[in-house]
Amino acid sequence: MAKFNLIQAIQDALRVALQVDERVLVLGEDVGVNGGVFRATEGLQAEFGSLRVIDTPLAEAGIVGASVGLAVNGMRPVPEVQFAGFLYPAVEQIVCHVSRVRTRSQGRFSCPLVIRAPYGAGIRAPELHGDSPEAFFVHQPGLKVVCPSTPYDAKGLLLAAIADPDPVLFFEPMRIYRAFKEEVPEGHYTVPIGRANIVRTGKDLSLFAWGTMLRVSLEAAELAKQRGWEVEVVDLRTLSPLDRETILASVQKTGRALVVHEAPKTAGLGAEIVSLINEGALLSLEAPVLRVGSYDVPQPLFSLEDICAPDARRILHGIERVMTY
Amino acid sequence: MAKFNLIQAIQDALRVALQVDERVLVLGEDVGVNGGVFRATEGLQAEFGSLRVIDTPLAEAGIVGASVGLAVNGMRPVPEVQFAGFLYPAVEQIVCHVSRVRTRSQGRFSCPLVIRAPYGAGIRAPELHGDSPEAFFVHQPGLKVVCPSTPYDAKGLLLAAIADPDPVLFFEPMRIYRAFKEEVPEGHYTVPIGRANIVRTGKDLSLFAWGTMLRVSLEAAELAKQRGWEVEVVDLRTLSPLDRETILASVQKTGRALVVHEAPKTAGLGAEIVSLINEGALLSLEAPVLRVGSYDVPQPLFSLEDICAPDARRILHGIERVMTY
Amino acid sequence: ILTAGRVLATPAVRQLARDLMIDIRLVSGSGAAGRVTKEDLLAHQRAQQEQRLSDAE
Amino acid sequence: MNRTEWSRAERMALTPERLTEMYSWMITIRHFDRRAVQLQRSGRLGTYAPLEGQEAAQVGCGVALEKGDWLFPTYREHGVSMVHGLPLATILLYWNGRPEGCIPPPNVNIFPIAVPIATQLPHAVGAAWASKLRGEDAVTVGFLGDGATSEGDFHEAMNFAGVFKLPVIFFCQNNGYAISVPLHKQTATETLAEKATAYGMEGVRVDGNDLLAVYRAVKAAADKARSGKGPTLIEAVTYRYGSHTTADDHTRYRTEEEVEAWRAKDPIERLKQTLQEHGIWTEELEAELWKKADEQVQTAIDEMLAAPPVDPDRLFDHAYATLPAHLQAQRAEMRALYRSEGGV
Amino acid sequence: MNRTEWSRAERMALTPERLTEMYSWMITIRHFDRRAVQLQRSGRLGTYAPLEGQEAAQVGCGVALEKGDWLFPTYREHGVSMVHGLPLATILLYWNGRPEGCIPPPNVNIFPIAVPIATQLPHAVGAAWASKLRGEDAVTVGFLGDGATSEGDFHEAMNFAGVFKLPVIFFCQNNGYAISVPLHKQTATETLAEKATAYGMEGVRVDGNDLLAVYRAVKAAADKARSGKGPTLIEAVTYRYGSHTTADDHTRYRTEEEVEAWRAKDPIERLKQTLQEHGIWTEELEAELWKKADEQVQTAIDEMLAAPPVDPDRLFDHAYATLPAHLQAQRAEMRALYRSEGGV
Ligand SMILES: Cc1ncc(C[n+]2csc(CCOP(=O)(O)OP(=O)(O)O)c2C)c(N)n1
Ligand SMILES: Cc1ncc(C[n+]2csc(CCOP(=O)(O)OP(=O)(O)O)c2C)c(N)n1
Ligand SMILES: [Mg+2]
Ligand SMILES: [Mg+2]
Ligand SMILES: [Mg+2]
Repeated sequence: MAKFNLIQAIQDALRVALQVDERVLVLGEDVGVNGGVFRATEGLQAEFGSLRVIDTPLAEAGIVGASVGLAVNGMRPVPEVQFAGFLYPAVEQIVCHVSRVRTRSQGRFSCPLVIRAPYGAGIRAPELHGDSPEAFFVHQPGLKVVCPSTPYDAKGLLLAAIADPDPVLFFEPMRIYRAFKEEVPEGHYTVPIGRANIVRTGKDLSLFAWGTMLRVSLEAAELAKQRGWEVEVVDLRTLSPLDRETILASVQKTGRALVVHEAPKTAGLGAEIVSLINEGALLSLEAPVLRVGSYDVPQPLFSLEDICAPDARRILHGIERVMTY
Repeated sequence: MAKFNLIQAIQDALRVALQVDERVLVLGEDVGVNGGVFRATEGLQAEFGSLRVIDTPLAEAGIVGASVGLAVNGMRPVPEVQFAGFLYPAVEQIVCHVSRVRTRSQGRFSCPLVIRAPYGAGIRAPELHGDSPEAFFVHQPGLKVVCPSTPYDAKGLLLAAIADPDPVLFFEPMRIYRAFKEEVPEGHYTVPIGRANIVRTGKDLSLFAWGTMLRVSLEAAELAKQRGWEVEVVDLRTLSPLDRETILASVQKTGRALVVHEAPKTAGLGAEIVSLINEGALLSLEAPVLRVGSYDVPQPLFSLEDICAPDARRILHGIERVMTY
Repeated sequence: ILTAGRVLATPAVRQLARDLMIDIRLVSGSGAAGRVTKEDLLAHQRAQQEQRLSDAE
Repeated sequence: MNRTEWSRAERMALTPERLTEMYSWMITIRHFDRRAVQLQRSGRLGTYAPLEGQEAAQVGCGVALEKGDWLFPTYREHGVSMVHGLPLATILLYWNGRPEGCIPPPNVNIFPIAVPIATQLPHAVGAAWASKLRGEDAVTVGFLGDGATSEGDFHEAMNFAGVFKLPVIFFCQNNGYAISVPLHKQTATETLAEKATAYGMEGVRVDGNDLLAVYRAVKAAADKARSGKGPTLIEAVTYRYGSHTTADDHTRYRTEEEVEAWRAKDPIERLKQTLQEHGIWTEELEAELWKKADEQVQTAIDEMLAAPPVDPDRLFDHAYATLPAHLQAQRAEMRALYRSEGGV
Repeated sequence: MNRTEWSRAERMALTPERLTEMYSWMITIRHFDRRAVQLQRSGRLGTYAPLEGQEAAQVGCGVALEKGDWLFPTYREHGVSMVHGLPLATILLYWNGRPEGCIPPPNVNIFPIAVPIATQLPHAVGAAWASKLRGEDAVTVGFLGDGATSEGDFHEAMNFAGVFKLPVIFFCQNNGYAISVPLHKQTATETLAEKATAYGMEGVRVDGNDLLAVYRAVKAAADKARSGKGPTLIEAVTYRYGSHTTADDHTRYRTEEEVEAWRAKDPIERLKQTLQEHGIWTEELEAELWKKADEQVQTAIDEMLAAPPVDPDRLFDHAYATLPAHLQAQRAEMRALYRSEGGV
C-alpha cells in the first residue's frame, strides 16, 4: 500500500498498465518529456520510452482519431486530452467512430481505448479549462463514462477502463488532484465500472454526485445533519452505464433525492438521473427530485466560477427545498 | 398565401430574409449553384448572387467559425450544415464560441447567426445522415434550439431565428421535407421562438414531441383514442428555451405525460422535460413521465433505422404504459 | 397502524392526502404493489368521519 | 507512360496475366457500378455512390498493395475494396443499409466505410502507427477525395504521418468535384499533391486514368513505406462520370461537354489500348471478361437480394462487448413489440 | 535588414519619433510582462502567460496596422493588443478572470481572447470576409503560435482565406514550443511559412526578433490585403524566454543554454542598437522610457487591484440579449443565496 493523492494514483495506474500490457500506449500533448501539465504522466516516458509514451502534435481530433486506428489495429491507446474543454474538437471522432466501431462492424472491430481528461472548474484556470462536458458522452451510445472522486477509485477505475474492451471516457476531477491522500494498493487492481458507491448512509435524502462535487456534497450533508436531516451521499463513479439499482434502492429507502453536478443544469446528467428515478421509484417520492447544477449560463471566466458551480451552501439549499417540500 | 411543403417554406424564408436584410448571407456546401442537396436554397444564388449565397469548401468547423467572424463583424450569416450528423466537427466552434461570444464580451460582441441542419432518420440515408444531436445544443447555454414540424412553423421560426440577436440552431425534420403542404403566408412573418403549440387537445395524457416525431405521435394518439384515451399532443417547436409554462399547464391538466424523440433516450432532451415536469408539477402526476426515444444504441445503418426510432406502435405502447400504470 | 417501511403512492395521491389532511402513513394501500390509491384515501376519510361521529355520540 | 522509364523488374511484374487481371477488374467494377445504379433506380438498392470513370485509380491502387495492407475507405472505394478482397455482395449489402455490409471477411483488412468526410484519415494514421510499432511491413492506405482535403482531419492526419514517419499512403482521387463544388472553389492550389509539402511529405500527382501510372505510384509509395521511409500523398487525377450519388443530379452544375471530354480519355479504353499494343487483347477476351463480370455481379446481386430480413437484435448485439442491463431491458421491449408478429 | 532594401517612403515613415515609439512599446510590454509574473507569484494575479522575448514580433506587427484593423488574438497577444489600443488594466483584469478583461474600448477592434487553440483563425477569416463584402479596407489579423499550425481549424481557415482571397493576415509567432513540445515534434517541415503554399497563399518568414523586419512584413501584407490581393501567412521566428505560463516550468524540457543563446539576440537590445546607430538612443531616453513604462504599468495594476468585487449578476447579464424566464429564476435564486449577506 502507498498513500497517494489522485494524480499519483492515476500515474500509478498508467505505470501498472504500461507494465502489464505491452499494447498500452500513453499519448497526448506534453505527456512525454514534460510528464503532463498536471504531472499525471511524470516519469513514464523515462521508464517506458518514447515509443510507448508519446508527445503528439497539438491536434485533438488527430490524437483521438489516431487512437481509433491504433486501437482497431491491436493496441490499447490511452490518449490524454489536456482539459475536458478540449474534447470538443474531438467530438466528431468520439461520437462518429470511437462509440460506433464495434456496432458498425458487428464486433469484427472494436475500439478499446481510454480518453483521459481533467474536468471541472475551481482552480482559477482560463476559459474552457473548467468545462464539464460529461453529458454529451453519456448521451452518445457505445461509450462508457467514468469519473472517480478518490485516489483509490481513480487507480482502480482507470485500470478497469484500460482493461475494458469498450471505449471509456475517464474524467478526472481536476480541483482535487492533490487535495488529499489515501491508501492505494500497489500493483494491479480494479474497481468495477458501472457500480456506484454509498459514501455516507442516511435515511432522509439520497444525494447523487460524482467527481468534483463529492466533497462539497459531503460538506453540505454535514450542514444538513445540524438541521436534523440525515443525507445519504452516493458517489456514482460511473456515469454511463448508470448504476440504476443502487440509485433506485437508495431512493426507495429515503423517498427524497437530489442530484449535484458541475455541468449546467439543463439537459445535464442530473436530468437523466431524475428521469430514471421517476421511472423506477415514483411511488416512493415524497418530493420532487431536484438538481443542483451550474447555472444555465456559459461557463464564466474564473472570477465567477465559484458562484457558478454548486457549493455547499447551494447544495444545502437544495437539500432544504427537498426536505421541506 | 401559397401552399408550401417544408422545403419550400424554408426556401421562402431564406428568400425573404435575403430580401429584407442585406446583411443576411447563406453559406455552406453545395448551397449555391446546386441549390442544396435537398434544394432548400434552390434559386437563391441566381437571385441574390454569389456574394450572398456562397458555396464553401468542405469544412464545417471553418464554415461555422467563419460565420462567427461574419456575425461579429456585422453580417447575419445563415450557414447550412448539410446534415445534422455533420455538426459534430463544428461542435468546438459552436460550444466554445457561438454560444459564448455575447457572455464573454458582456454584450460588446454578439453572434447573431443561424445554423440550419436537416436531422433525423427514416429516408434510408447512409450513416451519420440520420443523427439527432439536439440534446448537445440544448445542454450548452447561450444557444437557442428550434425544430419546426410544419411548413408554416418552419418559415415563421426560421425568419424569427434569423432576426434573433442570439445564435440559433435550426433543426429541420428531413423525413417530412416534402411530406405535405399547407398554407404559408407570403412575405415576412415570424412564429415566436420559445412557444410550444398544442396541436391536439386531450384530457388524459400530455405527449410532448417535435420535428420528425409529430406525425407518428399524432398517429399514435389516434390509435390511443380507439382505446379510449384522449391524448394531448404538444409540438414543442423550440427545444431551448423550453416552453415550461405550456408543458406544466398541460401536465397539470392531464396528470400523465410522455415524451417522444428520435435521439437516444438516455440523457436526451426527454430527460430534461421529465425533470422539469417533476420539478414543477410532481403532485399532479398519476404515473411516471415516460420517454420513448431511440434505443440507446449507436445509430444503425438504415435497414434498422425504422426499428431504432420510435414509431406509432412504440409510442402507443408508451401511452399504454402511462395510462395503465 | 403505521405502515412499516415506505408508503407507496403516486404524487397525485400524496397531494390528495395533503388536501384531505390525512397522514398517508396511516392508510393501508390496496393498489398495485401495495400502493395507496385515491380510493384508499377516500375510504380512510369516510372511516375517519364515521369514527368522529361515533366519538361524538 | 514511356516503357523505357520502367525498370526491368516492373516490366517483368506486369505480365500479360497481370495486365489481363487488372483489365478484368476494371470491367467487373464498371459493370458492378452500372448494375448498382440500375438496382437503385428500380428500388432494390438504397442511394448509391457510383464511381464510373475512376476505375483505373482504384484498380491501379488495389493491385499495387499486398494482402496484409490496410484500407481505410470512403463511401466510393467499392473498386479498390473488391480488388483487396471485399465480396461484391458485402458492398451491395452496405448500400442496402445492412450491417453485414461493414464486415470484411477474416484476413481482409478493410475498415468499415467512414461517412464523415476525412475522418478515416487519422484512423489510417493510427493503424499505420500500430504496424510500425510492431515492426510489420504492412502499409495502410487512407482514401480521400478532393473535397476531403479541406477538412481539418486531413490536415491533422497528414501532419501526424509526417512527424512520426508512418507507413501510410494518402490516396486522393481528385475527381474534380465534391458533390457540386468544383476544385477551384474547394481550394486555391492548382493541385492537391502540392499540399503534401506542408507536412514534410512527398506528394505525387498521377494521371488517375492511367492504371499503370497509378500502379507504379502506389507501388513506389508502398515500397517506400515498407522500407521505413514514411508516408506519401498520391493525387490520382480522374473524373466521376456520373452524379455524386443516385440522389444527386450532376447536370445541375456541370456540362455534358465536360463529361464527354473525360469519357474520351476513358481509363478502361486506355488500358485496352495498352493490352492491344501488347497483343493481349482480343474480342473473345473482351466478351469473356464482360460475361464473367456479369456472372460475378449477378451472383452478388442474387446473394444480396436473398439476404433474410435483418434481425433487429443486431441493433443491440454489439453495442458493447457485453450488453449492459439497461440495454438488455430495451432489447426485451424491442423483441416484445416487434417480434410478436413473428418478425419485422 | 539592409537599409538599401527599404524604399524611401518606408525610411521616411520610420522617423526617429516612430522608432522611439516602437522602442517605448517594447519596453512597456516587457516591463508589464515582468510585473505580471511578479503579481502572479505574489498571489494577486491568476495564472499568466508571459511573452518576454516576443516583444518585437508583437510590436512590429501592431505598429504596422491601422486603427480600424481587427485583431483575433490568442492568450499571448498582450503586447500587440496594447499597441492596438487595449488598456493595460483590461489585460490584467483578464488574467484575474474578470469579464471586463474581454471588453475592448469602443472603436478598438480586438476580439476577446480565444483559448481553444486555433479556433480564432476561422473567426478572423469571417471578419475579413465581412470587411471585404462591405468594401472596407480594414485588414484582419489572426494570431497563432507554432503549435496551433497542427490544428484542423488552422487548415480550414487558411484554405477559406485562399479560396475567397480575403484580407486577412495569419501572424504566426513561432517561439519554438507549444508548451513543452518543440517544433520538430510538432511538424515535419523546417518552417511554418512554407505551409502557406498548400493554400495558394504567400508565406513569409521573418526574423521575429527584428522589429523592423516584422514591421515591414506586416505592412506589406496589410497593403497587399487592402489592395485586394488576398491573404498572407507571416511566420515570425522568435522565442519565449520564460515558461509557457506561470503554471509551467520550462526547465523540465529545455536547457538554460538554449534560453541564453536567444537572450543574446534579444529584440529590445537589437532595436536599441538600431536607435544607437541612428543617434536616437541616449541613457536619459532609456531611463525615461522605463520610468514611463513603470508609471503606466503601475497605474494599470492599481486600477486592476481597485476593481470592486465582480457582480455575480454578470453571470446572467449577457447570456442572451434578453434573459429568458428560466434564467431570470436562476438569477433570483443566485441573488437570494449569495447576496443575502450583502455581496459575495
Ligand atoms: C463531415 C461531412 N460533411 C459533409 C458530408 C456530406 N458529403 C458527403 S460526400 C461529400 C463530398 C465529398 O467530396 P470528395 O471528397 O471530393 O469525394 P468524392 O465524393 O468526390 O469522391 C459531402 C460534402 C459528409 N459526408 N461529411
Ligand atoms: C484545443 C486546445 N488544446 C489544448 C490547449 C492547451 N494549450 C494551451 S496553449 C498550448 C500550446 C500552444 O502552443 P503555440 O500554438 O505554439 O502557442 P504559444 O503558447 O507557444 O504562444 C496548449 C496545448 C488549448 N488551449 N486548446
Ligand atoms: Mg471529389
Ligand atoms: Mg476539426
Ligand atoms: Mg509556440
